[in-house]
Order: sequence, then structure tokens, then C-alpha cells
Amino acid sequence: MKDLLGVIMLSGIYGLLSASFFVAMDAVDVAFTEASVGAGISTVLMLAAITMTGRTENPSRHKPLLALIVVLITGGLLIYGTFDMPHFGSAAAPVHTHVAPRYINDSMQEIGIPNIVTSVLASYRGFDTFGEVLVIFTAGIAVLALLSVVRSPDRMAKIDSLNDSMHGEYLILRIVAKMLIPFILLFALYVQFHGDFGPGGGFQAGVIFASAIYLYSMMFGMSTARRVINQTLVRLIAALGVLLYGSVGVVAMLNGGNFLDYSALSADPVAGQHLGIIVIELGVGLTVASVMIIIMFNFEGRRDNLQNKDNEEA
Amino acid sequence: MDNLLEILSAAFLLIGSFLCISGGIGILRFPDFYTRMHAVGVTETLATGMILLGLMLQMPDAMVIIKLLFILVLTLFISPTASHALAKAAIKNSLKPKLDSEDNKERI
Amino acid sequence: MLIAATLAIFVVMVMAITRGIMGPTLYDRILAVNMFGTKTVLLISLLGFVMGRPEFLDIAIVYALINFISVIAVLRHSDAAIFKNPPTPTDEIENKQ
Amino acid sequence: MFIGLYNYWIVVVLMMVGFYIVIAHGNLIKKIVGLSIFQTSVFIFYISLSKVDGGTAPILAEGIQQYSNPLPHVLILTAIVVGIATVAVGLALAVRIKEAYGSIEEEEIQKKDNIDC
Repeated sequence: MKDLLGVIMLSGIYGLLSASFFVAMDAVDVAFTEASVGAGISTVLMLAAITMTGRTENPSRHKPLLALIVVLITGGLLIYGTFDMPHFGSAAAPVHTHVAPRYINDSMQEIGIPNIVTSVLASYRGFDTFGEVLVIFTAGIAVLALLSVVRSPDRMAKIDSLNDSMHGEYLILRIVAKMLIPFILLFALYVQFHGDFGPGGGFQAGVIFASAIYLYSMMFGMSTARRVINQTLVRLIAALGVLLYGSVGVVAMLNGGNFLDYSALSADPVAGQHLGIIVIELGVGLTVASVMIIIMFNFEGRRDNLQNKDNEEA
Repeated sequence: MDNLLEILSAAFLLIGSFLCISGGIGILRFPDFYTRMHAVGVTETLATGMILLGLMLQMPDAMVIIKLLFILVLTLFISPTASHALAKAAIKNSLKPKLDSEDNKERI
Repeated sequence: MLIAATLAIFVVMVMAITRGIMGPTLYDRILAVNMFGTKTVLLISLLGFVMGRPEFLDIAIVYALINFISVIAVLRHSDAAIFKNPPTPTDEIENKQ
Repeated sequence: MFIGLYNYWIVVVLMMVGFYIVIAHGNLIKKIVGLSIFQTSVFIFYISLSKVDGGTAPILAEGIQQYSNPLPHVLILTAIVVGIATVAVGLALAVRIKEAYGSIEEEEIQKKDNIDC
């Protein structure tokens, strides 16, 4: 298929499909994340990218036969490798015998929250998650370094009259979006703080929050959104989320525990775990949401900048 | 009473499934974009409503019913809006509906 | 009955994918994605009931919301005239001149 | 005997589709799409490992004995969000390459590089 827009549509369907697969495989938290990421943000980002890079692909002049042979050989070897793997769904597979029984059996006493995924994510493997948050933060910085444009502030003045004048153009969409945005934001907060008991948590909430902001910026124009959402503040919040996560670890150390050992946060270990998990989930949510906002605003800002340049040249 | 609820829920689910399938056939078989959109739009709201109603009748738990109600209200808001935006975008982008003219009468 | 409905929705999803791949125009594809999204919402709520854990309806809510956002984003980024020019103040200045 | 292994074969097929797109297509955006298909196949691999027959989602509730393995879920959950962040960086690079070279086709970029040298 040469039309990249069609490719991206189909990859959006693929994201939806894989998320329903995750639900069928009991991985509800993963499905939640894939739902908000695979179907929403990744489609949106790729669309924003192809508006800047062009929609069509050149007819391929590579030698597809060679590529096909390489792919077939690799695939054959991988399938040969699967013959030694444990059968699908067998409870005796090595994955299920190492640490997982401890998580399933003991996490209720040790952490005290029903969602095992959250307790493993935030407490048992807290250090790992800290690394992931740092990776996301770094990706945000990288996009900022690659795409940020300096814009002159004086353009902001004329937005209000413009907004009034284009109310009639897509009125229905705007009204529905206006009703939905507060609901989405509220739902993101629910996901954020309900992550202990059901599927959800900081990663998912951050992505949903950013999607709501993106919807706002699509409906009311980038310049309005840029005025409503202070970009410097968003960058500060991204850093603040990482700092919050790290400082929980440091406080735990000061209280005599190990780094990110939440039991030391309070006299009662379970209460300490609760406190620690809520705070670091908040940190994760803040970082993810603001990094996603930074990424999207920079893509859009770059495009507006290119369009303005084109207009000036024309 | 329980029996009645069960039968009602089964009936709703059945109607919903039937509508879904008819919409699916519609999106495959109809000749142009606007007719396909009609098939999807009609079934999207009604079939969703039917299936969600059927599910609501199955579960006495209040929280679940509230969530289902949320989904129902959201889809009732979202689907028609998306269809409207899609149709508007298509017509502004000069995608003409296939009309009942002489030269394509045979194909329809 | 739940399983019958799940199967029906599965069949419809296959139909929507077929339309998405055949697509002739871009809008057919968007329509297929939209339909696929709502059917996924239904499929997930049904799966929750089939597996006996209906707490998972949160995922269905997220789907409904995200699907709307992605359809709007696609329309805005496609060549549609109403979305083509995002409202920037410079446009207005140019119009006045 | 081998019928219990079909989940791995699906993963391998998806992975190879992604791999083929990455090496056979010259367009950078398409390469990124291929990469994300590859990525999703790895996610599916992990998640299918964690499934236990008769198990249910790892959220503790009354009266359920068998849960699926939560550990792969945690790994993949973070991997998805990190994946989208890296895809964003890749797209940003593609945009900058388009600005610098005027094209995102691999061959044209290489041609321009050779002329410059």
C-alpha cells in the first residue's frame, strides 16, 4: 500500500485488535495501556508526522526477494526454537514457578492492595519502573531538542476574536468536545487513583489526560491551547514527576530503609506501602502526561511553523 | 422474576447481535461511502444500546450497571458526532454520493 | 447467549477489517476504524461478562473516549477542508490584507 | 503434539512481517510502522506466556483460586509507554530528516549524502 494514511489507519485497527487480544489473555492493565496508547496517541503522532513528511511512498527499488529470504530463514529458525517451549497455558511453565507465586500469594499481606500488577509495578519492581519513567522523560527531552521552535509571543493577542468568528464552522463537534473534555479529565483522575483496586495507574492515566488536552487543542486551535497550557510549566511538571518518584526513595532511605522501600515510610509497613504507591503513581502520572503533552505540542508547533513558512514563501 | 429478566436480556442481546451483523453486511455490500455510513451509523447506536441493555439486565450489581450506563451515554454522544464529522469532511472534500443515474444503474 | 453475541461481534469486526483493507477511499477506512472501535467497546464489555469479571468495563470506557479522539484527529489531519487550516492568528491577518 | 505451541507461531509470523517491512521498505515512516508491529509481537509473546489455563486477571477477589502471572503484565505495561515515547523520538528524527534532505526515502537520502562527499 503506497498511501501512508491508509497504512496508519490499518495500524490503528491493529492496535485496537491487539488490545482486545490482551483482554482475552487476562492482561487487563496491559489492555488498558494499549487502548490508550496504541489506538490513540500513536495514530495521532504518526498522522502529525506524515503531514510534515508527505503522504506517499516511492515505489520500492530494493530487492524484496533478498529481504524475503532473510525473513523466511529467521522465521524458520525462530519456529524451530519454539519446539522446546512450554505449551500455551500450561501452569507448570518456568515463568510461573519463579517469583510469580510469591507475588500472587503474599502481596495481599505485604502490600495490602488487590491489584497485583500495581503492587509489583510500584513496589516489588519499583526501581525498574523508576528507570522506565526516566526513559520516558529522556524521550520527551529528545523530542524537545529535535522539534522545538522559537515562537514570537505577539501573535497570541488576536486569538479571542478569531475563536468567536469560527464558532459556526464546526459547532457540533465543539459542543460535544466541550462536554467530553471535563469527563475525560475526571476519568483520568479516577484511573490514576483507582489503580490500586482495578485496572489502571499512573501510566494509563497520564496518557488519557494527555489525550484530553490534545482533543482540546484540536478543537480550539493550537494557539489557544498554547495560551491555556503554559509550556514552561508542563516541562517543569515533567521534571517534578521524576523528582517526586526519586525523592520517595530518598525519604525511605532517610527513614532507615532501602531505596524505594516504602515500608519505612510509616510506622505500619502496609500503610507505608499504600502511601508510597500513591505518591509514586502520582509521579509517574505527572511525568507521562506532561511528556506526552510536550511531544504532541512540539509536533504540532513544528507543523504550524512549516505552514507559516510556506505561506510566507508563497 | 429472574426468569423474565433472563429472557429479556437474551432477547436484547439477540436483537443487538442481529443488528450488528446487518451493519457488518451493510459496510461490506453497500455501493458507496454514504450508504455504508448509513448502515454503520444506524447499527452503531441501536445495536450498542441493545447489547448494553441486555448486559445491564444480567447483572444486579449497581456499580456495573452505572458503568454500562456511562458507556451507553458516551456512545450515544460520540457515534453520531463522529459520523457527522466524517460525513461533513467527506462532502467538503468533494466526495460525491453515487446517484441513481443512467450509467450506474446496472451496477447497483 | 453471551457467547453468541460475542461471536456475532467478532464476525462484524472481520467485516470491518475487510472494508478497511479494501477501502477504496480514505473515508471508507476511517469509517471502518470507527466501526471497529465501537465494536471493540462492545466486545470488551461482553468478554468481561463471559469471563465473569465485569469490573473491567473501565477499559471499554477508555476505548469509547479514545476512539472519538482518534477519529477527530484523523479528520483533522486528512485533507478535509473544514479542518485544513488550523486557526492561527496569522491566517486572520492575511485575510484582512 | 505441536498444537499447543500455536501462540509462538503467531508471534513469529507477526514479528517477521514487521521485520520484512523494516528491511524491505525505504520509507522511514513505514519503517517505524514496521518497528511498532515488531514491538507489538514481542508484547503478545510476553502476554501469551503469562496466561494460565483456567486463570483469571491478576486482581485479587473473593473465591478465585487461579490467577494469571502478573509479572509479564508489569514488564509490558511499562514497555508500551516507553515504546510510544521512542516511536515519538523516531518520528521526530524523520521530520528533521525531511527538513534537512527534502525526502524520507532511504535511497534519495543516501544519494544526496554521496553527492555532498
